[in-house]
Amino acid sequence: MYSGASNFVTTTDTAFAVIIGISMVFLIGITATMLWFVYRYNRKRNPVATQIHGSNTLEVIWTVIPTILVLVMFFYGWKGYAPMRNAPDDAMKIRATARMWSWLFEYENGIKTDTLYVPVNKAVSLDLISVDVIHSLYIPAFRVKEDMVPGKTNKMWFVGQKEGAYELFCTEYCGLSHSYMFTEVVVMSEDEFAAWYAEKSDTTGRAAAAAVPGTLGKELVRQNGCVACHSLDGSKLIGPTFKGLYGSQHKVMTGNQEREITVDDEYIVRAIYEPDADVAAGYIKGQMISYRKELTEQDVNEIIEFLKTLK
Amino acid sequence: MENEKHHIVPYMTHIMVLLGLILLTVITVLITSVELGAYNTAAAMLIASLKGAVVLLYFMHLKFDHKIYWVMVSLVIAIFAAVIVVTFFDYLYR
Amino acid sequence: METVTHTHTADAHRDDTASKIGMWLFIFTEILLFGGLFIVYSVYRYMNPVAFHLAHEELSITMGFINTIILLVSSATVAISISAMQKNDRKMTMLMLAATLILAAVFLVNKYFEWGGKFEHGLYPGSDLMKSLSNGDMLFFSLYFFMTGLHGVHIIIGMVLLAITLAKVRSGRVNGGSYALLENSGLYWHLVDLIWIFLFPLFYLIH
Amino acid sequence: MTDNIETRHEPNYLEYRGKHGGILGWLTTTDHKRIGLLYFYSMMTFFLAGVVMGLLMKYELISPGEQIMGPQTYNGLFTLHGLTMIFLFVIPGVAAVFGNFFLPILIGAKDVSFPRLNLMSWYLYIIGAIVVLISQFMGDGPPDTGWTFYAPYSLKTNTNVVAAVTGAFILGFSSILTGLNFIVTMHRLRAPGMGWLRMPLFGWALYGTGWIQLLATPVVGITFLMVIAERVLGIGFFDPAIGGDPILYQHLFWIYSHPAVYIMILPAMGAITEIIPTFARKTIFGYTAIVISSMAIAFVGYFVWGHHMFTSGMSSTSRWVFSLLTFLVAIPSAIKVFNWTATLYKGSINIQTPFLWSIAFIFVFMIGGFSGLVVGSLATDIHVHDTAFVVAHFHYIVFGGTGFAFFGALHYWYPKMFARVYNFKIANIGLLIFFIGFNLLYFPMFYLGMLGMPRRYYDYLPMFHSANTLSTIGSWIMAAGLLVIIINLARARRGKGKEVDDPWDGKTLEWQIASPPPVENFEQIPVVEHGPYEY
Ligand code: HEA
Ligand code: HEA
Ligand code: HEC
Ligand code: CUA
Ligand SMILES: [Cu+2]
Repeated sequence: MYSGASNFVTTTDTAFAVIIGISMVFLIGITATMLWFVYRYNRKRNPVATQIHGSNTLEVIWTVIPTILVLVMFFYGWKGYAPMRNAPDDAMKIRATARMWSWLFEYENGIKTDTLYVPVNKAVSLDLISVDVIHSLYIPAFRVKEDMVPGKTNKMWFVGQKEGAYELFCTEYCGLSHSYMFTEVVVMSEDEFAAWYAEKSDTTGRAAAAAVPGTLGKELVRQNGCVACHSLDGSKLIGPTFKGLYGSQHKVMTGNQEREITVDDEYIVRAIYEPDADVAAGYIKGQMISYRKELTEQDVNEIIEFLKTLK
Repeated sequence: MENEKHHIVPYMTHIMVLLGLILLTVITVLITSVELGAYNTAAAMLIASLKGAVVLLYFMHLKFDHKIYWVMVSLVIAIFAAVIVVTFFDYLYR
Repeated sequence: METVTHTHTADAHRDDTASKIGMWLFIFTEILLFGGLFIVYSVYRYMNPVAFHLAHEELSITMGFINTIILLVSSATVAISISAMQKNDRKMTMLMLAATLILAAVFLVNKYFEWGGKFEHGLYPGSDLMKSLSNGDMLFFSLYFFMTGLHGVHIIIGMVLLAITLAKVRSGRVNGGSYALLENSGLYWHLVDLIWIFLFPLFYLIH
Repeated sequence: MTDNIETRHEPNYLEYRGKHGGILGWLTTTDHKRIGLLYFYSMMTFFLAGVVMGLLMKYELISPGEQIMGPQTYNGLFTLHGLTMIFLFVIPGVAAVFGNFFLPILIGAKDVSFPRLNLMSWYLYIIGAIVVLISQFMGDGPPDTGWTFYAPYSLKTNTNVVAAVTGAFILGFSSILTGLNFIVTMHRLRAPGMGWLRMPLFGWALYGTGWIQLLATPVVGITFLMVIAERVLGIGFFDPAIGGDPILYQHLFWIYSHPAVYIMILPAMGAITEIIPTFARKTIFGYTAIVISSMAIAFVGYFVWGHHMFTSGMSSTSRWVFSLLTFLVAIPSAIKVFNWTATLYKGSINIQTPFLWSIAFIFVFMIGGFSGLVVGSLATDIHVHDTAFVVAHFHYIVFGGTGFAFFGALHYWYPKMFARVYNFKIANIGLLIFFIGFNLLYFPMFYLGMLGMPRRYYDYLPMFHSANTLSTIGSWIMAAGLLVIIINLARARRGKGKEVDDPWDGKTLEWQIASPPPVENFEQIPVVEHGPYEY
């Protein structure tokens, strides 16, 4: 409590303290009263009960006082929540995309990562997008959470106030690997962040990496969460393993027809852009969502290069 | 209520009510062809509610039955209306 | 409320008031069953006003109007049949019930042609045309088929109820002294009418 | 009340032979008492199945990584566990078992208004349950959506959602018909002299419940039909890819499912309200206040559903409106707690097993309720929504509330229902173990939720390890307690006379007749001259 990791921690934790505090008073008070009555007015100690039918005064008192108290609770809850709705105008904008079961964060200049890096003491505003089912972005240390609903852009903002790495969970049930859909928020000092940002934006490093076939593809596969469904070591997950995929032959369902294909460049492009067109035998249609928006043809080529390396 | 005397509604009342309902239907159709902006929908729903009320009161005998039925029907409709209103707190202010 | 209870009637095997209250309560659940759909409808119409307006032009006001009148008349005939029964006029009761059943059948035939027309154009749930529609249109027709379909199912249930009643009036088991079944089937039938009163402007008369 | 103590020569409902004897006699019965027992046995079966699923889940969560099952199994398990517990256990719950058995007796009637409809409700319940079970074995495997069936996941998953949803739909109908039956019964069949304000409070609770069942259940019924239509016919309602709004699904689902939590708790509160005066040997404190609070819960409960959707992307306006209304719905519950406590004041308290269950109920219900306030407030719910905190909240209030009241009522009415006496000492020991296990099982989940552990997690980070282990151990202790309780009840010995007819000196009508009750309940319909709890 009160870790101060984000600007919302104090207000939220105050609301917790108020509600739990009032509740504790009542819980202990009522339990103690009850036990006292049970002891004091036990059959042995009080053989004859006094019949009391009620008291309007008491009814009014114990209606009005709790009403006031819950209004106080409501107020603290609302006060902690209200600022969460409106991000300041100068907030740094990041697009957060969720899919089964990975995260992708895009910065304004197009940098993409699967871990959220943010500078300390700077307002960050996230556009929350989902491409398949509902997910929910939750950073416990920051006390923020908002669902990512397909077809709708929700928003969230916060100021990371302490450097460090914090867990980021998906808290809306989204299928098989829901519990593995987590990543981290890394809050960095301004300098660190600037350096990281510059390094990421620097395309020369990228060019160098491209010299070794598959490096970029590997990065893309990791970043886009392919590995959530496709293993690299031959084990069967939701989708077929990538190991030995390139060049292999197997059956697919095209529409209602089964046919035999060889996995070549063309097939892979199709598999990534129109996953439902050919469905690998033994796997389920509709699980993989098209990456047409996320991956350029260039990217797909890099991925193919990478797949070739997985013998 | 055990010996609730049964009010027998004359045939003529039913026929007059029917004519009234048909008239209201014609009016709704006509109103749609007039340009009233947002009021078109409001008018259509208002007339529909009026028709509904007439059916409830006369055809379904609410007017003549024990008033407990009337109370129950009104409560149900009120709750349903309130649910719609509360739902729209979301959609109106998104 | 006090007056609703009266002398104890546990072993009286007939408690008409109980079945009437029961019928009303059941009608309430039916109202809320459709109520859920009305919520969906109003939300989507609010979100897609233009699409709903355009899509509704596919529907024929004349058809809807005729069906509305049919249902209104059938409601009146049921109401009259109850009055007739109270006056112990069995013939009139049967006549009016038969008229209601015929009107209901006509309603269904109309509906059949209306839906049939859509189906011929390739517009039916799950069709390729349906899938290719824009979002708002898709919602409109989904709701149209679902709501009028569900209403149709209620028409059929109502017809079954009325037919049973008619048979019992004929055999004399429903008579001037005991006509709870007639009253209750009548209530159900009015409910079916009541729902249509709202469906009509919502689907056919969008402005 | 009128002294028409039993008539021994009349056959009781257990030995009565109508047209059919044996099993068939039970399956074709229209006797409300037998139907109550039919519900009781089927419900206990489902409950124990649900409990085993809970234990398996807890075992899986004992430490990070895979223990005994894969994620798909776990996901299917919590879905089935939720479905079973909610739709097959707590929603019919106290109302279907004890309501059926005792409502007519409490109001001095021979049966409910529509006995055959009553039997039909039970059949619908069983059919619904079977369809839900079928979903586990047919199609492409057990549904894995959670009991909430949120779109669009429920539209996309390849598991057998349609069957599960159909089952839930049928169960809804069963629930509606039970509610309808009870309402009419209370309108029509109260004994002469029993005005509305002389009706036992259990009746009032069932009256409120009945109205919720009638008005809320159809909404989820139609929603489920839409999900089926969308999956089977491919027409669009909730899939955003074709214009639908997944949040609207959530609205519709919770328009039912929030009031549904009051379907679960109101009869439970009603049962507690019967038990407390009997053991305090004192009239209930604030009869009218309790009546009003029951109706207020039923009424306000319709308008707070949005508190399940605070993070869904609903408008800010509805978020605060729903939060405010949520706080208001807590007040009637508070009134009840205060009145129960006040009833003990200057009583002459007879500490027996059912009473101890009631005290335990009030305690865990308060914890559940107070955690409800935490999740009802905006800022705090943003933090704990969809975490273990919520799981703790609803187990405290659903299991702690309804479950405890169910067992309390069972111990209270057991002698009346079966004319058997159980061992009080063992029953109390069972309760103690159960109570300790319960708190050890669920309390750590509050902590886990505050730390940020999401719910419906098959696996978790090491930081959540120790509390989870503690919780798993709690589940074993609790299981031991339940075992003691059940075995003790099953081994109860046959009792006679006062020992089973009126073991607690109760004043309501069920204690005026023989145990087990005769087929017709009352040879002569009693005439009621005063309120239900006159000592
Ligand atoms: C029996 C069932 C039951 C009952 C009675 C309640 C009662 C309440 N519930 Fe609970 N709830 C559930 C079952 C129930 N709930 C379930 C199953 C879920 C999860 C569904 C899912 O997602 O799967 C849930 C989830 C849930 C949420 C959503 C959480 C989330 O997903 O983020 C919320 C939010 O507001 C909430 C609030 C409340 C409140 C305010 C009450 C109130 O009615 C409680 C009132 C009681 C008290 C307050 C205690 C007694 C009072 C006193 C001792 C007097 C002193 C009081 C004051 C000072 C106020 N509940
Ligand atoms: C009445 C409702 C009810 C009840 C009683 C329970 C009871 C239990 N639940 Fe329940 N639970 C729900 C309703 C309920 N649950 C709901 C609605 C959900 C949400 C589902 C969703 O997310 O969709 C849920 C989810 C849920 C989860 C969260 C899943 C997740 O989010 O990852 C967990 C985790 O541990 C859990 C555990 C348990 C346990 C251990 C029990 C305990 O009952 C177990 C304790 C054990 C015993 C009490 C006794 C065992 C006894 C025996 C084995 C003896 C047998 C004897 C004879 C046959 C004679 N439940
Ligand atoms: C949500 C899970 C999921 C994710 C994420 C995912 N896939 Fe898939 N993928 C599948 C499934 C299931 C199949 C098999 C069914 C099919 O062909 O559509 C599949 C099939 C494929 C195939 C065809 C394999 C074959 O043997 O026919 C390729 C190639 C592929 N995916 C590449 C990718 C790439 C590249 C990414 C990331 C950019 C990715 N996938 C992300 C689930 C996923
Ligand atoms: Cu994504 Cu859970
Ligand atoms: Cu709720």
